Amino acid sequence: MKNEDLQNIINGLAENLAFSEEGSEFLNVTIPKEALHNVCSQLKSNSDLDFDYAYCITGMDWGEELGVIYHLESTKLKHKIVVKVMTDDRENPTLDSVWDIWRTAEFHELEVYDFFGVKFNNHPGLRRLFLTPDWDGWPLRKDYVDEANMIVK
Amino acid sequence: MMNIPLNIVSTVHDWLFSIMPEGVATVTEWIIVAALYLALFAVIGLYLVLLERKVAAWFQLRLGPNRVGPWGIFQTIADALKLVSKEIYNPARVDGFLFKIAPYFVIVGALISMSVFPFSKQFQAFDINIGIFFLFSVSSIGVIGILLGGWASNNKFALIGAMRSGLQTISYELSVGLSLLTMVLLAGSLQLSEIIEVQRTGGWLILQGHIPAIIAFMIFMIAGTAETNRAPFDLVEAESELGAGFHTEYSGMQFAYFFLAEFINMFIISSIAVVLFFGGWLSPFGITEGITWFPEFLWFFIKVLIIIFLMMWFRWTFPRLRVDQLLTLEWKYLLPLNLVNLVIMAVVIWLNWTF
Amino acid sequence: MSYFSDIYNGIKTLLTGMSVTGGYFIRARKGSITQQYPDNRDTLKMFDRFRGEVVMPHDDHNEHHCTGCQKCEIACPNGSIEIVWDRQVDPETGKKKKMIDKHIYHLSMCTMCGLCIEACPTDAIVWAQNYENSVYDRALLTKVLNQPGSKVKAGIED
Amino acid sequence: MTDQKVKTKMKTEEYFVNMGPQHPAAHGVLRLLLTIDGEIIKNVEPDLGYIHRSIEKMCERDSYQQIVHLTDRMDYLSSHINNEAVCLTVEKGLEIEVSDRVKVIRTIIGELTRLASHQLWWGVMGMDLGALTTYFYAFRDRELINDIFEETCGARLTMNYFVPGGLMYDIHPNFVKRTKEFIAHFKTKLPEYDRLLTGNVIFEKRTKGVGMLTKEDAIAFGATGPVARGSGFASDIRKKDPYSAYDKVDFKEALFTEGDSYARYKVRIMEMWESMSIIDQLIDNIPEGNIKEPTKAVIKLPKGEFYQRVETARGELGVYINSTGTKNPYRVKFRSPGFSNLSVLNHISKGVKIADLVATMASFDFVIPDIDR
Repeated sequence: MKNEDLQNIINGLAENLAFSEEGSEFLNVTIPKEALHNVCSQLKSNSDLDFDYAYCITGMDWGEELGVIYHLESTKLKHKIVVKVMTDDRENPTLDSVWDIWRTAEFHELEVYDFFGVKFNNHPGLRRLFLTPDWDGWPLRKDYVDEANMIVK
Repeated sequence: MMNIPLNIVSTVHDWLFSIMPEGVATVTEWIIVAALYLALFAVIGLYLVLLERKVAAWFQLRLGPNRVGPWGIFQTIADALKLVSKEIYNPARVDGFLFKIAPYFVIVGALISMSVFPFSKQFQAFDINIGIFFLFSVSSIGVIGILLGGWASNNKFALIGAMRSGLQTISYELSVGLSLLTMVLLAGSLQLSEIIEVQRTGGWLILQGHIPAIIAFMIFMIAGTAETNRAPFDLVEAESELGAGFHTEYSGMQFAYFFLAEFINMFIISSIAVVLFFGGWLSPFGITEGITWFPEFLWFFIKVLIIIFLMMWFRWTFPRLRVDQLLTLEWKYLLPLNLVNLVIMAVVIWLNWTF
Repeated sequence: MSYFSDIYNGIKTLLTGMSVTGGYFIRARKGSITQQYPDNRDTLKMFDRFRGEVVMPHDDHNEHHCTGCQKCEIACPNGSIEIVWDRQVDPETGKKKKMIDKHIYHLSMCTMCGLCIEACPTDAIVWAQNYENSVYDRALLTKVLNQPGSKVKAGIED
Repeated sequence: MTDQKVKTKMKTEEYFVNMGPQHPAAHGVLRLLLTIDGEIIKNVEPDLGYIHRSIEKMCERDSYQQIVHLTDRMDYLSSHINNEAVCLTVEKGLEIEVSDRVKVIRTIIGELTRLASHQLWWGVMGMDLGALTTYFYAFRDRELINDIFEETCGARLTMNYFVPGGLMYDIHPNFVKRTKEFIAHFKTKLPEYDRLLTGNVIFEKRTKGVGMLTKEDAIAFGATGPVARGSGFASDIRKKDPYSAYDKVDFKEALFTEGDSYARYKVRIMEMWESMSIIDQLIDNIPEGNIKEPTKAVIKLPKGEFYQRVETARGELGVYINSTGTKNPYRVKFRSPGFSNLSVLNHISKGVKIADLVATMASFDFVIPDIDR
């Protein structure tokens, strides 16, 4: 389905969603942090959107805000969109988890928590997946400094 | 009655009795025989290991050991020396006494049952008239050793391996026993040398008993491989699931005992098959009956090696069975087949359709 | 009934499996693919593009092509090339010119990616095909590629 | 007092076992904390990070050519396809169109890598289930592919041969001859694989009905590749949005619906046949053309986000590059197939025996650096 009619269907789901297409070949939807969970569940349940396959969930540090980028695809209707959500509180960033909508999010959100420190509420088992439990700091943040193993050329 | 070949026996026998009082002489004679069997046991064990590694290599496009000695003959001797010199390490929270005792159970079980086999007319240490029954009962001592080893080494994987081995051996002893029973029915006696006498005139038992004997042989081979924890049934030390199973924590000579005992068990299972199905040391169709210089025990070893090759062939071709499939194979397939086969054999003998 | 049929085709599949390994056992004499490495050392020849180790070829006048432009050092992902250069007076033109002093190559850190050889404008460094690079002392892995007393071939400009 | 004594019947406790980083069935340094009751598994909790090199952090300080060489070390069994993924993303960013020759060569080498990876999987699957001979037959055939790669790219495992804009250097003169010889050889050997393992009744009993994965779970957990195609989820990127020369080749997508380990096994065996037919269609007429489009020494992607999906031997590898126009990318994310496939493991192996878990993991074909990155 073309990006335009995708856009006006999604526009109806919640207010102040920002749409943009520059710099990426998919339709980007930026969702305010509070409306994330219900928009995403509608993205999946709505019959003519039917995004049932979240194929890539990326943690992102845009300088001041931290956030998550969801690449979603519908296996039946064969269209894709990119959902972005941001939070500008860097000390205790929390977003609500979407693992009950797409089960793959459970592991990917653990990875985002491990590297960016974004906590996900009502996530089944939020823990450090890759790094040792007593690792301090969030490695993939831009302001992470570690003289020992970071060779900055 | 111990009958050992070659005329040196009587000279040694008289010499002993002449210089020592009655009781002491017989005891020294036993010790000599025991030492002879221990040496035979060690040599057979070592060279079976080498044979297994060579045969495995030929199956798998490889060369097998060829660096120690020509064609790798001294490879297993080098292994044995290495294992002897290795430190026997007992891990911390291990049940000390049981941990040390376990390997000896396995070795003793294997060694005792070696004594009953008729390698040739005179070369049989212990010709008792309940031969098969004795063999059958001694073979269950090994399981206690494995269970003790698994439990005492205080390692979760070893415990699971030991439990599996207990399960497996107990259920497969049933079909080993029953298939042996079918053949004993045909042979008429439990004494091993008697069984061979029967086969001297009427030809090999597997030919005499035609169809039921062949079925009994197939069941015996399957159950025999399961008895020695080998081939498709090697759940006990399944590399990809339990690491090294019950002998994970053992090292040095203790590991060598477990390792050697497995090969000796294989030798025992194939020699029972040879005695009961293929006429022990009798030459096939009596071709070397007349020639006196041809050593009879050579036939015994040729037949045993053929059966051992068959068991090795199983090992390097089939994947492993799961625990519950192992039990369904035994209780739902082998056992009923065995019982039906027993009845068929009885009917065949009753109507004496045997050849 | 199905009881006997699945015993029958069970045994049939087991026998086909054994026939495959049996076939290999019979042809074992010529079928083995083991390379007896220490014995066949002299006959073992690597392919001509094999990436063994980075070396700097020198012609018979002990001259090489490296002008010290550091393009390879920049291209290397894990810093296994260090160029030590200094300014010397060029005999012909009399001007100050950048001359290569030492081209240090850490074989221990090199991941054989080939980006340095691709980035070199004067083809000064190429792949050597040796495959026995293991040493007992880590210091031996830090090599200086340009031989002592060698200088740039005339006419090579970066 | 007596009925109290009756009530305390035998109580079995669950205990923890480490199918730990050092375990033969782990194919690398994957640690699974198993909660076991006797032999039945209650819960499988993976503990990752033993081979985590944070490739994504390294990419943020590397140039675009240097990122390509890092992806060799991710899924080392499909290293060419990983390199191709990053090259395609960078080419999409620079809007470069590579020549047909490069596209065909990339497809042929990609399919050869897939064959090599499936061969190793087949050997190791047999070994995991107890048949040790399959390993040696699989490696004999895999060596022929390694020789082809060694002759053309110079390395056997971590080949850094694809660069953004084309190939590092042209294929070796007897690349075509060697590939044809290999295809002829392997066409006689693949039926042997079937005779040795596929038909075997013990193998069928060990894999049929083991590790059942439904299509909805596959989509929900994001499982891709042969794991998903075993349960009917048509996730083949070569069909969904074809890249390189996949649109010019016709091949069937290996799709089965049973969803057990045996279905995943059949998917990979059929994929080996399909890869060989793809190579057959392309090997004879490799078009002429220049092998490297001119690119600046220091590649700078324009500002924006670029995403490219590629079908590796294990599933869908996605490369997401967010660039702000400088010579290093602002953020690189590799969507690795193994990571999502691992998340399914816990869901489908509840109440299953250890031997079944090993059979399921063998059919999942994990490569741990691909999971840990």
